[in-house]
Amino acid sequence: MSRTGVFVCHCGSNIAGALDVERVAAAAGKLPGVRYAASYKYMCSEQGQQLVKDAIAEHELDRIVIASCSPRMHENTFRKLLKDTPVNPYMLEIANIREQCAWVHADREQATEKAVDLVRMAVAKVAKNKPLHSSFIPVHKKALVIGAGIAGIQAALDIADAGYEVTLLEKESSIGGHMVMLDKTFPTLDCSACISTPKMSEVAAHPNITLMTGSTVESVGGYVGNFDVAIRQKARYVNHDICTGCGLCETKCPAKVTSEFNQALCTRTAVFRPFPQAVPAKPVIDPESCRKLIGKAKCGVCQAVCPLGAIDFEDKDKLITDTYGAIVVATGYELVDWAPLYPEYGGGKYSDVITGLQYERLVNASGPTEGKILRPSDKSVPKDVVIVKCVGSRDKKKGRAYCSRACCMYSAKHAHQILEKIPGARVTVFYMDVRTPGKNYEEFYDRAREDGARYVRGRVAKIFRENGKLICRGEDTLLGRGVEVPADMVILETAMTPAQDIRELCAKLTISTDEYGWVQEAHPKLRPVETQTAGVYLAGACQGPKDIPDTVAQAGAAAAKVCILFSKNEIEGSPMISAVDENKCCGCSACVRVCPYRAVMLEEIDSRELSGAVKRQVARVNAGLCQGCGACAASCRTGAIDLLGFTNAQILKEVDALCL
Amino acid sequence: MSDIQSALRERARELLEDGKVEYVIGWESARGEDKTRPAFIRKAEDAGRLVWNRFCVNSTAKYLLHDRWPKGKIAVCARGCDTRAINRMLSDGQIKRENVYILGIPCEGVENKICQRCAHRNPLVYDELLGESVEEKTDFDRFANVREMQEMTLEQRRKMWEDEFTKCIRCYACRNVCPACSCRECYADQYRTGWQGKQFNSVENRVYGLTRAYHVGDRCIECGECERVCPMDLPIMLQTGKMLMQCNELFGDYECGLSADEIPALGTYNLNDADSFG
Amino acid sequence: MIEVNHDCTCQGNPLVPQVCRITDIRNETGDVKTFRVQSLDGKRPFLPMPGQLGMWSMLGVGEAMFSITAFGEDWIESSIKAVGELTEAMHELSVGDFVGLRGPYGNGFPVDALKGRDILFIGGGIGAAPVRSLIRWCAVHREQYGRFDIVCGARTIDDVPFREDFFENWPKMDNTGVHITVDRKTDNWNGSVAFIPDYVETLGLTPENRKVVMCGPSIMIRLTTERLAKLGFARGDIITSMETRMKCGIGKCGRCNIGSKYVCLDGPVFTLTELDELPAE
Amino acid sequence: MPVNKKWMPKILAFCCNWCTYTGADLAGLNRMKYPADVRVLRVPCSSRVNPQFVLRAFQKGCDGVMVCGCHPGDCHYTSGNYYTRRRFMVLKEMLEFNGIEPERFQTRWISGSEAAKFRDTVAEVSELVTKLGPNTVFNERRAENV
Amino acid sequence: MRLNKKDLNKILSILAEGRELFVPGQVRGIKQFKLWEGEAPELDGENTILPPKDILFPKTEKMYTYKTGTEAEIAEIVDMPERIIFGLRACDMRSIECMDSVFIREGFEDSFYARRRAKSLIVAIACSGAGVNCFCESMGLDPNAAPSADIFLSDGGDCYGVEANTERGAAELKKWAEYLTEGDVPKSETHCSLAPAMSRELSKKLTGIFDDDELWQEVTGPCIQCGTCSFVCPTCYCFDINQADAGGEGVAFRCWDSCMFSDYNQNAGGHNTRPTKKQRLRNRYLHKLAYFNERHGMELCVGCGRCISKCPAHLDIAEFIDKTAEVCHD
Repeated sequence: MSRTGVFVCHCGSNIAGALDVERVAAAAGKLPGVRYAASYKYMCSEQGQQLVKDAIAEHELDRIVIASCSPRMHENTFRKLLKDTPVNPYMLEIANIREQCAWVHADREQATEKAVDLVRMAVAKVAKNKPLHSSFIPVHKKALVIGAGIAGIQAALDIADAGYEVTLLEKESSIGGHMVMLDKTFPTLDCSACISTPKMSEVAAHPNITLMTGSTVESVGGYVGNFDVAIRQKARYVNHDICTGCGLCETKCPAKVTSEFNQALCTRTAVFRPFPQAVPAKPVIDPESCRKLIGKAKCGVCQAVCPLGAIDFEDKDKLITDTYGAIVVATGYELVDWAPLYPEYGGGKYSDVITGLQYERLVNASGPTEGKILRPSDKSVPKDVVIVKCVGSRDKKKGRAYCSRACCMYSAKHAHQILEKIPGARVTVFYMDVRTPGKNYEEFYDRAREDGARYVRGRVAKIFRENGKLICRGEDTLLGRGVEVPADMVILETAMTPAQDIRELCAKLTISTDEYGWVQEAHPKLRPVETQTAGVYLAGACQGPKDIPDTVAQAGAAAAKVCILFSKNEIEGSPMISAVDENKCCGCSACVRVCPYRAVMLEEIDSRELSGAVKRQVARVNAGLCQGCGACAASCRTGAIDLLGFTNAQILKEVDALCL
Repeated sequence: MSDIQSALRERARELLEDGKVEYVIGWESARGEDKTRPAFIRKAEDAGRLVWNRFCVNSTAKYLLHDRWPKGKIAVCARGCDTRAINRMLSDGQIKRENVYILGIPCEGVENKICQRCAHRNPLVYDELLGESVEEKTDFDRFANVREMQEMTLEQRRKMWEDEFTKCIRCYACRNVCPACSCRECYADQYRTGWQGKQFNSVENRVYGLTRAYHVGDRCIECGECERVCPMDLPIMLQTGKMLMQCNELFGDYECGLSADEIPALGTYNLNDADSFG
Repeated sequence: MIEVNHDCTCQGNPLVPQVCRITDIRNETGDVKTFRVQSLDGKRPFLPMPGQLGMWSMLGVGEAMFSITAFGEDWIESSIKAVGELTEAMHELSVGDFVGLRGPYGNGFPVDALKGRDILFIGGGIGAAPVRSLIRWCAVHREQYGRFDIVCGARTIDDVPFREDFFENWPKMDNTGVHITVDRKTDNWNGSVAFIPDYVETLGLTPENRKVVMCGPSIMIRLTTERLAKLGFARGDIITSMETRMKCGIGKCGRCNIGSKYVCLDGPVFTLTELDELPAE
Repeated sequence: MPVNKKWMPKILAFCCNWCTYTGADLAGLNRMKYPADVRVLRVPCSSRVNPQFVLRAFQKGCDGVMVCGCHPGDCHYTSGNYYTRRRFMVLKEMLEFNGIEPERFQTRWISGSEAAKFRDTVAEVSELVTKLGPNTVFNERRAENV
Repeated sequence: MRLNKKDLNKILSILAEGRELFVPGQVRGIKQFKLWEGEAPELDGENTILPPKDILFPKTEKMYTYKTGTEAEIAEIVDMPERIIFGLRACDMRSIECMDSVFIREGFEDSFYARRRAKSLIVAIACSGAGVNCFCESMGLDPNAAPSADIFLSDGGDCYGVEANTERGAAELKKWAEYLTEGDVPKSETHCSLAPAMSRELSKKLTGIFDDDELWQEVTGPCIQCGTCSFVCPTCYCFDINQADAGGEGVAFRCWDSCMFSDYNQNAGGHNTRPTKKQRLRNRYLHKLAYFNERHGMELCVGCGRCISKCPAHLDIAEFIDKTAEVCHD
């Protein structure tokens, strides 16, 4: 018979006060297989733990039951205790006779009887425990950061500074994301380029960071510590090793196409750098607009002009595969395409109705208008400007109920900039609410109003052109009457949405998104930068609308998580994972389907059967991915796959013990 | 019936002669002409033993599981229900389609009470169809017996199942004949783990009856073999029928064995499943 | 017919075991333990003939048949290798625990037929246990038998059971050769490293007036028999003890039949000629 | 069972470690009181509970069985309770079909913070099962079976 | 002696005093031996589907209770009520002879069976209607006589011919005295519908064809390895021993087992001596028709035809006998 030791804890008077601990210990003593039963005032104390060690030595115990508080409290304490005794830490069961017995039952007799039952269940279960040993998974100390906006840059820098190799991927031809498009940043109004370009150059120069622009994730396999990632780098048609970035080709290129970076306010050439301070500071050729690549004309001017022959029209996409220990998703946000959603605001036919980002490009010194606020239609200086907030946000009818969080602040910034740069300008802001949750945010909002911005509480119902003016008809809910404000230019603060291809990326990483497409964090409060797939972290606006301070904070947190993972050469996987008995498994893949982590796969094995040696399919558990939920064990009809620590035999014995 | 039989014999002889199949599983007449028995024809000249008449009640599909890794192809004479059984075993990954050569037989129903409730007389999957497809039968309620059982009061049902399970002699014929029961080692044989006691009493029988209903319930192809073979005439199809009816009501119309890559109802989920949990 | 003595049962019912106390447990090898038991009143549960079996019952887990490898004034012993759930559960027992025991069962070795003959004892792994019961019997009646050659084979030297018998007691017996061979060499062994079939051939034993008593895994028996046949041994001179599944132990439950013979009643000891008559299962 | 004591039902509750078990602990921390005839069996996720465990509990003499887990969508393992929902929606019907009073088998979603809901559920189920009386349908305790 | 059929009910109530009387009757559509509750037993028509085996050799028989822990002890379960089996036919009577030979006469005496057998009185009856699958005559039985039964009733139209073959039978007849009248009844002449070519020589030759793989493959092909034939067969006596543990104490019991189950010959350590259905069914047929004969001098098949009517794969031992007889004699 197994040699079990039962220890009943008084927990001061918490347990002893509510039930008869001596009787529980006595009853435990008579159970089959129990060789030693005792009770003590504080089992989790130093003396309590010593009592266990002595009993193990004296009675050659091979398994332990502690009747005390909840296992969620001290299971690890007692497991660590067993580490330096001959008993395996997993030959331990805890009977919860405090939170679920002593504290919740007034009748002392019934509480004692229940405690005896709970101890009997624990003893019956521990009899079937087997020694378990942790499995160790090697960790490749190399991180992959997807998306090189401020979030990706910050995370990559932090990880690289910690001494680990980082590969930073960016879909566009330059890093910087949306932040580098902005002019000033709230609430301190320091210039966006001044705080982001140094970081961008630091990234380009950092020995540990491999920067790959124009690259996306093709496929992700493997598991935490060992992700096998295939990356597709789009053809650049410019050899960046030879090119010095002189820009001669850009001046000669005949093709003109709208510039995505400048929010279609101006055009760019086929061979281009999105903006002057781009990193890497070398141009690429856009295959959809280059006349030679489309095959419309022979062109090739840039190749002829280039002094170093860096142009190469035969360039092909490259597929690079590598193994990474951790992945940080920092794919950022995009602005909603407001035109089809808001026909009442002109649906995009008025060129003077622009988005916040388009305004940022107008007011930016390196923008198409070198910083002068000129309205796109006739390049004149707008005197009357209307700013409309919550365009697409907080509006279930338009499909997004959430608040995009940062627009209240940057609309105040826009108002302040217009009033400062255009003397005598009149700015009207239509708002639902103004949310200023950060440090110095409220003061910034007050300053905007002191500068003369007129805040009207109400939603704009219609924008239409009338004798040269854009009339914004809305309602002033505070005064309770309609209002019409004529404007030369209207700025719509549109909603943030996740990047378009976020759902496929999440599918590749086996992480989930919410109904809008924001990446699902492991736990909103306790694990905001982790996902439910071990080894995949997230930072910045991909997880939900947020402003730059929060984004940078999250980027640092994600980097810290990666560094924790990389601090050890191998990860100790919990041993309470599933295991397959191969001669019982018939390969019906019921378990493969129910596993939330895709940790169980069918594998072909050689097997000796009655009809000789054959190949057959059996389930195989990947120790790295399995989180020990047990869905597979319950789905397996023949009990071939079982969850160690909660095996079928253990639970059956526990159920039987309850009813004796 | 007889032209199908001659076609059957003809094709079986040809297949065996040019060695395309290792053996043909069909029926041959047993003692007395009102009884047939599954036949395993290995030599071409024995093809004459194959018969097809209304006494061919045994399911031929499950014998594929007795030879899971055959050297060559195995030909199977398959009626509608047999092809559903083959689909069942294919979905469960227990046989490979390339190991099976299916001789489809359109069936007007054989001497088996399940045939009044058969909605798939024509084979659903076949390599050859021996005869024109027959008109399907649709004028019946698939769950008539289950609904009628539900009219009874709780007490009546309890008494009825009490008596039925007392009769069961645990011969496991229902398990060994069911195409959905394809485990290498049945849970009932693993008494070391302690799922199922070896005692023969009404409680252990009830545990066996309910557990097996639960194991095959969401994959049952309603071929009626379990009720046909039960020596004690237990209404086993009531249990799996009730499971299927529940799957139908809760998860949308549900029938098994219609394709080779089905996912059982309890092996998957839908975000807006019915939820009467508290 | 089969003479039957079953004095170790509860009031004579052959299927109901008697409670016995474990007085000593010895670790023979990593996975083999020898259990010594005594009935509650301190006496020997039964007097077994060499090669007979006892049905050991671990209450609450199950029953299994093990050969009685030795017996003394007031105890009997069996060696149990941990292969299944029951044997593993028994390996968790400690001195002073209780087990159920009934027996003796089986026909035992033909001690009379072996009288006056030279005997070659071959024990493969745990197969050494039944052979040991015969060797101990022959040691007591040493004068009735000729020369002894004791061969024991195991995976490694650490897997050789009954070490004090093999290394101290039996080499001291007169006219006795003890030969140990292992499958795999380990540094604490510099003797013979060979499989039993090859090793037996090298001993140069002649078949005249010699009987072979061999127990162990069936492949070992098959291969060794071929070699012995090459050396001229008649199949009738080779005696073995069958290792099949036995449930009731009294020839009723039908489980251990080979043809019409029941291993637990007509066996487990058979000569190879007797086995040849049975259908080759 | 001493004859003078009122008969107390034996109820087994399979509780998922991340939500319901935490809720039960929380009920303890807040010193809430509830009847003492429920015994909690901890499982990592409600999807670990095999319907055969419920049958086993009824067979061995439990008078009531509960399966509790996280609310759909909150599962620590993301999709565990979706399987629980399907398995036990069907088992509830099967038990009733086989003549077992449906109130004996309860299923609840109780999150880690719903301590009050745990207490009320236990009280409610305990009262329901006490009204139903001992489980004799399936129970191995009957003389001829043991 | 003679007994008027009208008085049968009175005889039954005499038999049922203080004893358990089993008569053929319907239980939810299955004709089997059931406790007599005053109704008229179904003596005619086909034989019962379940044999009377369950009365002498129950499906689950508790052997002993045990306690583990410090004061471990084992206590045999001994109480056995008096029993009467009424309405047995010749084939079932022969099956009881076979079981007596196994459990009582050969080697150890199985106390459980012996006690039950000693406390059971058997009243056999002449076979009134051979089923479509009956062949007891070709197994050397006379359907119209049961020499080893305590009391034998032969059918004389409106009355039964009553004769006692054993002293216990005679002692019992004394209680029936008031209903018995003098005179005897001619032996009835029922015959079997099947006559497979079973003979003592075939029994000897059967072991000879043990290695004829092709024959065995064909014969055992359709078998689905269930336990139906074993559990409806009156003479299958294989059993398994197991323990129902309830936390440190419990009951050890023996229960029916079938050699057709895959785990029947499963040794510890994974080796199975008869892994394929061919080996298992061959062993079953040969045990019934040859091996048993070598040890007990009679076949272990009484020709009742129950396995033929209930086999899911429609296998037929009578056809097997004919086929092997044909193979053996040439």
